[in-house]
Amino acid sequence: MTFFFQIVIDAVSLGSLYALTALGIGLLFGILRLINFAHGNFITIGAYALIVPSTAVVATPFIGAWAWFLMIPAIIAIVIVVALGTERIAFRPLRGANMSSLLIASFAVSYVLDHVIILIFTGRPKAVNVGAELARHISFLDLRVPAIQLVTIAAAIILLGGLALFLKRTSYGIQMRAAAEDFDTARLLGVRANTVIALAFAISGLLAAVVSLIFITQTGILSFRMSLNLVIVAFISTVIGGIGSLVGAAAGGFLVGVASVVLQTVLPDDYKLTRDAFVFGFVVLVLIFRPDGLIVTRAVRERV
Amino acid sequence: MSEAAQTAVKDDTERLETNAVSVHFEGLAALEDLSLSLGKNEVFGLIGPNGSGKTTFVNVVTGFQKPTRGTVLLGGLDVTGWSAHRIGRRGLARTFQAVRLFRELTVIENLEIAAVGMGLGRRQAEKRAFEILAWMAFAHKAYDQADTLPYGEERRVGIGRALATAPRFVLLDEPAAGLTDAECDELMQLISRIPKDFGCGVLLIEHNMRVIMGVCQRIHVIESGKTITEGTPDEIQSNPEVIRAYLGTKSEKRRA
Amino acid sequence: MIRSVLLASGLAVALCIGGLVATPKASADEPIVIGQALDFSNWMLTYDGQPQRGMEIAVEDVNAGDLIAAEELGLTEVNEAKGVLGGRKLELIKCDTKADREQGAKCGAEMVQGGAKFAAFSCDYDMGGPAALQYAAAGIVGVSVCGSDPKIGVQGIGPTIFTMSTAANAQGYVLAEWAYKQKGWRNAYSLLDNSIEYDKSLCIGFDERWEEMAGAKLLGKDVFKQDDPSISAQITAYKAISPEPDVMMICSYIPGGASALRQIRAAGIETPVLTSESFAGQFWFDSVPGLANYYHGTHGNVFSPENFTADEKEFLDKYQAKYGEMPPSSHVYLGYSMVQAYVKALQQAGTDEPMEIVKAMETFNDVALLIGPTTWTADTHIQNRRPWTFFEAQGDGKLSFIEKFRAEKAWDIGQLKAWD
Amino acid sequence: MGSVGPLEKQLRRYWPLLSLAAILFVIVLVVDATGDVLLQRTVADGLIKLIIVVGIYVFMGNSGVLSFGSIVYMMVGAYAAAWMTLLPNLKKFTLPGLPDFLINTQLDPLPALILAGLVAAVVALVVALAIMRTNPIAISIATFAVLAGGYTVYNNWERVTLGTSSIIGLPMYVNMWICFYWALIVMGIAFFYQISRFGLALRASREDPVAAQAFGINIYVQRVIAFTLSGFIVGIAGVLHGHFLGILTVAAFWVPLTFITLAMLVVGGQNSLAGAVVGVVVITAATEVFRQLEKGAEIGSLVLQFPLGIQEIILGVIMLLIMMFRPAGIMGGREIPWPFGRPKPPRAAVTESVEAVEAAKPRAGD
Repeated sequence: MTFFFQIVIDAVSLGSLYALTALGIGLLFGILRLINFAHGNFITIGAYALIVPSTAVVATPFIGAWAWFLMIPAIIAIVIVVALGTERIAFRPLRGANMSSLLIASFAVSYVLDHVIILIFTGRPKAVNVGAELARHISFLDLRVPAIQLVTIAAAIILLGGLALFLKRTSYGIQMRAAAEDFDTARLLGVRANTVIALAFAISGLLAAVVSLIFITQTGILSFRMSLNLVIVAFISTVIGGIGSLVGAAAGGFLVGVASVVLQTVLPDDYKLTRDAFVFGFVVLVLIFRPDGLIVTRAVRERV
Repeated sequence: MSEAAQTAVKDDTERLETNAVSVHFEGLAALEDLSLSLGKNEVFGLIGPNGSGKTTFVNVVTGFQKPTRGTVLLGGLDVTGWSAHRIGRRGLARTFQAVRLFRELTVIENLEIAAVGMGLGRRQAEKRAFEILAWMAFAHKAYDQADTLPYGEERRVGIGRALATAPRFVLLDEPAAGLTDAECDELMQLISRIPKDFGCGVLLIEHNMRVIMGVCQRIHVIESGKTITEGTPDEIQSNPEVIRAYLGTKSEKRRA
Repeated sequence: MIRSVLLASGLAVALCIGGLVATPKASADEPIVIGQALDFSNWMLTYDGQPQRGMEIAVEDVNAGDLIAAEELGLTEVNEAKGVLGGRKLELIKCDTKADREQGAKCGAEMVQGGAKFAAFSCDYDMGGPAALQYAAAGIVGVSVCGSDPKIGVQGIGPTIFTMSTAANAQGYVLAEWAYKQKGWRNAYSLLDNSIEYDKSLCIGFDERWEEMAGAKLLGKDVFKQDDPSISAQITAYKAISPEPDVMMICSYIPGGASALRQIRAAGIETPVLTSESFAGQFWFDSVPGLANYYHGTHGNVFSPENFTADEKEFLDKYQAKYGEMPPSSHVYLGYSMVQAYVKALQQAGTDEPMEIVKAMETFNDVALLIGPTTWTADTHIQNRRPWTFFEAQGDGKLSFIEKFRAEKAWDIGQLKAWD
Repeated sequence: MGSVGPLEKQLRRYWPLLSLAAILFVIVLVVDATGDVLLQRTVADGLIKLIIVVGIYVFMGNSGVLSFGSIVYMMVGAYAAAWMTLLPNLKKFTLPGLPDFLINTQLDPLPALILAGLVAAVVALVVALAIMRTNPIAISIATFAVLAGGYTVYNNWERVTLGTSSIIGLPMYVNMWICFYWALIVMGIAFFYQISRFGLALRASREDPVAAQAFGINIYVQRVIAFTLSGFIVGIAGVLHGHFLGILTVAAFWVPLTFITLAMLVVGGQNSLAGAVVGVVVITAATEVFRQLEKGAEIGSLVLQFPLGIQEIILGVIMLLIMMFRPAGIMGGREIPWPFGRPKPPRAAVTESVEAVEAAKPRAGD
């Protein structure tokens, strides 16, 4: 029984991490049809901001050495600035371009940011110890759970809840929802595109920063390729959940995370290696039988 | 006279019919028991105020919308619920309100595609496309890209594209919308020649009363998804119900 | 439009001109060229970077008549002549593979074209392979700076291909024997990061040797992937194993390995952990604060100054003088040793003809290079029993030297004979 | 006006293909004349990328549906060819999971290449039959999910692919000229497909799916055809890749290659064959020039040298700039135009057209 609950918590926390990442990607995908591969770089940059820029082999903590109440806002601020910067410099001039141009642009941005990281920090992984207390396990009942897992779940609940409130209650939130469902109509109805899009980038930056901090607390190591896999999974999740649906993106991320942990646990040893093939196979099935994702919005329906 | 027109079979027995077609959206009736029938040698008008269900009817007939009840017969064959491309191949061609040309392709390619869709090879399709362009005096713009054409010419290409399929029936969805009077005249000229030259019945959905009255042999009037009446232009123009429902309130539409 | 075509053709022409490089011709007075088709800028730098620096220092030493261990290697005349084969200088040519296979092949060809008859290629088999195939096709000697896949070499790529490193399976053997004999552990568990071949071979070697030894049991094994953000499911499964294993063998590399270890320790699992060379030193120790019960076997010692041999000390002084820091991993010795081996083979063969060099290298039997005793034979171009250096970390944030240990049983490369 | 001879008509029809072939031929010829082995490798590598990109273009360019997963068919083709060309003895021990008939046969390069392309095509066909019914966005993502799934399977299918290890021992017969011939063949296939009624129908569905359906085009079938053809071409690129490098690793067929090839297509302009070719030429040339600069290039008395690693940054920025200033790519969706004026419709059609206008006039007053 304990084992079972342990697995549930493992699954929920990985699901939460994916959900937070998927939300950041889903937000922009819904509004702009932008598959933002640079989202991974936002996460990476948030993590690298913790150490002093240098090519030295052993990293020296920088922001990572600050007290948490300074460190967290600082990382969030840096990532938001980076996210807004890419929007202003790279994506705004491409407003209205088709999906493949946007994709390639995001690839180019990601490629450039990757190599800026390499140029400053080298391609060598670097260690940084942040939130070691959180990485430790805490016990309750018979369970021993890493505090970071609980933090991840809590962060997901708070951010999802906060975002939901923001989208429901505030005027910007309503505009953003309208834009995610049908951007052209929303513009006709007077939604200010630049503001809404910048805001969406800022929120995705915020989400990336949180993921970055959780990720680095969990792994303690930086590398310029650290978030590629995360972004791929999150992107797929967005699609499973339903394009343009933010709840769907979060739900999709959650589902993939849970599926990964469950498969890792139940598959026989010989098949564990192909765990991801099962996950992706499942994705294809969802796409075939529910091409609009699990939660359908108006955004995907074709109008005659 | 073009070859296509000469070889067209003038078989008057083939008809395009709808029998008691109804479409309900979430309990609301967009169309209610609509029945009409047209032959291959006539231009048949369908009119009605905005929101009267014309677009829904077009979608049903062309296979973009399944009717809740009722059947669509094309040359005696029940095509109800067929997919759009099958109905297209069966001989019902159409134009669109929004024209919907293949914008990055040339005029001739737009027409060729229609012919190719009917199963013709590229060369035959090209030949037919040029015949149609010649028929509508547009061959000089064959190699222009579709999105460079002025609006009136776009509509003309739209009709040419429909005719390139060698259809039994062609459905023209508001072809005169946004045209100048001079362009309307050319259009009427073109439409009225279709049944004779192609042996192809025309179902004309239009707001412009001058066009409708000028080219249709018979006219069917609907309001709120239901039939009001059907008759010749003269009968329609003098029908008090039509005048109340349509002509009276929409008289500003008569741009003549 | 036309502009675009012109632009394209212009670039193409620029490309042609850019590619026109003079081909140097070798003669008796000209330097002997050594090629380096390595990653100088991308993620493989973690492994290629140190051997690359080791080679630089070795080449400088040869040209300055200051080669380490010249006497033991029988190369005093090289130092006297300040060059090889009676005074010919060594010269390095480089090409950045950027951890890209096509670029790797191109770099391999570039080394051949640049006149190298002896050239280094990347650590990893799949990354280094394309360059090595170019060397093999051109019939020049190619040596992997630290590739540990036994298919590098005669059995895989070709008769002129060698590696400086120890076969991954043999590393598994020596780790298993050390854990069994020196630490007295009997119950083991192995955790495999299945994303690269090295780690698979390492764990296969470890598991195989472990289960051969009397009383040793493998209580469980599991897999994870290098870029899994969390291995909590594996940790949960591990905790269910009873009794708790004496040692946990982790076959992975940095960064994923460090991340796994951080999560394992954070979960309160204090089982001794054993790792091999791919954990590449201690630069990542910040990832696992207070790391203890950590045992690491690798090529040599760059971490414990009090245990340096005279040769190691001499080398590290030179390294520090040149680069202003200490090398982060003992892979640096592999690079130096590669040049030592080449120089010895050159002197032995009396020529730089590749096939003669190969023959000379195949006579090496426990030749005391900086990295340790090195043996190559006609059908084994990789080490299968070189002594392994063991370290431990006990919460003090650094690796402390324990001992050098040589496995009793050599891993049998004969399993791969079928490749011929 | 002047009469249009049949030869000119044919030339004009095939001009988009002929002009591209000529450009490539000139490049290959010049590079061959330099005798520079490295440059020839660069060009051969570029030509293999060109085959991939043309393959992706066949589906993506004509259908307008973003294809994320084409590289998986390259992998399938590459491995299929390896199974057919390796020495039977080698296969028996290293790839014991292969069926006996594959272990025991060793084909010549050419039949192996074509068969491997067909294998890739069949896999693409099966995938296409499954996924092409849904909407374009779902299709794009599904293609990617197939890539990710296939990648995982090949990475772990030890007995057949050697898993994460590399297959070696492939005959290395591929050189620049062979790549060039195949590039020509593949461009020809792409071009003839594009002007065929199938290509035309698919392009119509790209422009307006609703209208295309109304004109009898079964978009599903057309997409399946193009995707299968695309799989065949990309599969051939895989075969050439394997036999060019002499070594096969699953890890090569992943996101980085997907991205660079997609980038080449989109930068060149995804809606035309010329775009596909120009994209490859421009990015390959730029990469090579920067690589030379990274090594240090003397321009007069000036020595230009990039710091290590900066070439990627510049390349990324150039790609972004092209996307910004030419969102439809360098070629903007056009083929290389016939340099001697616009095409003219058949004289008969124009004459008839004039007659039709005349005939219409008296009746205009009705």
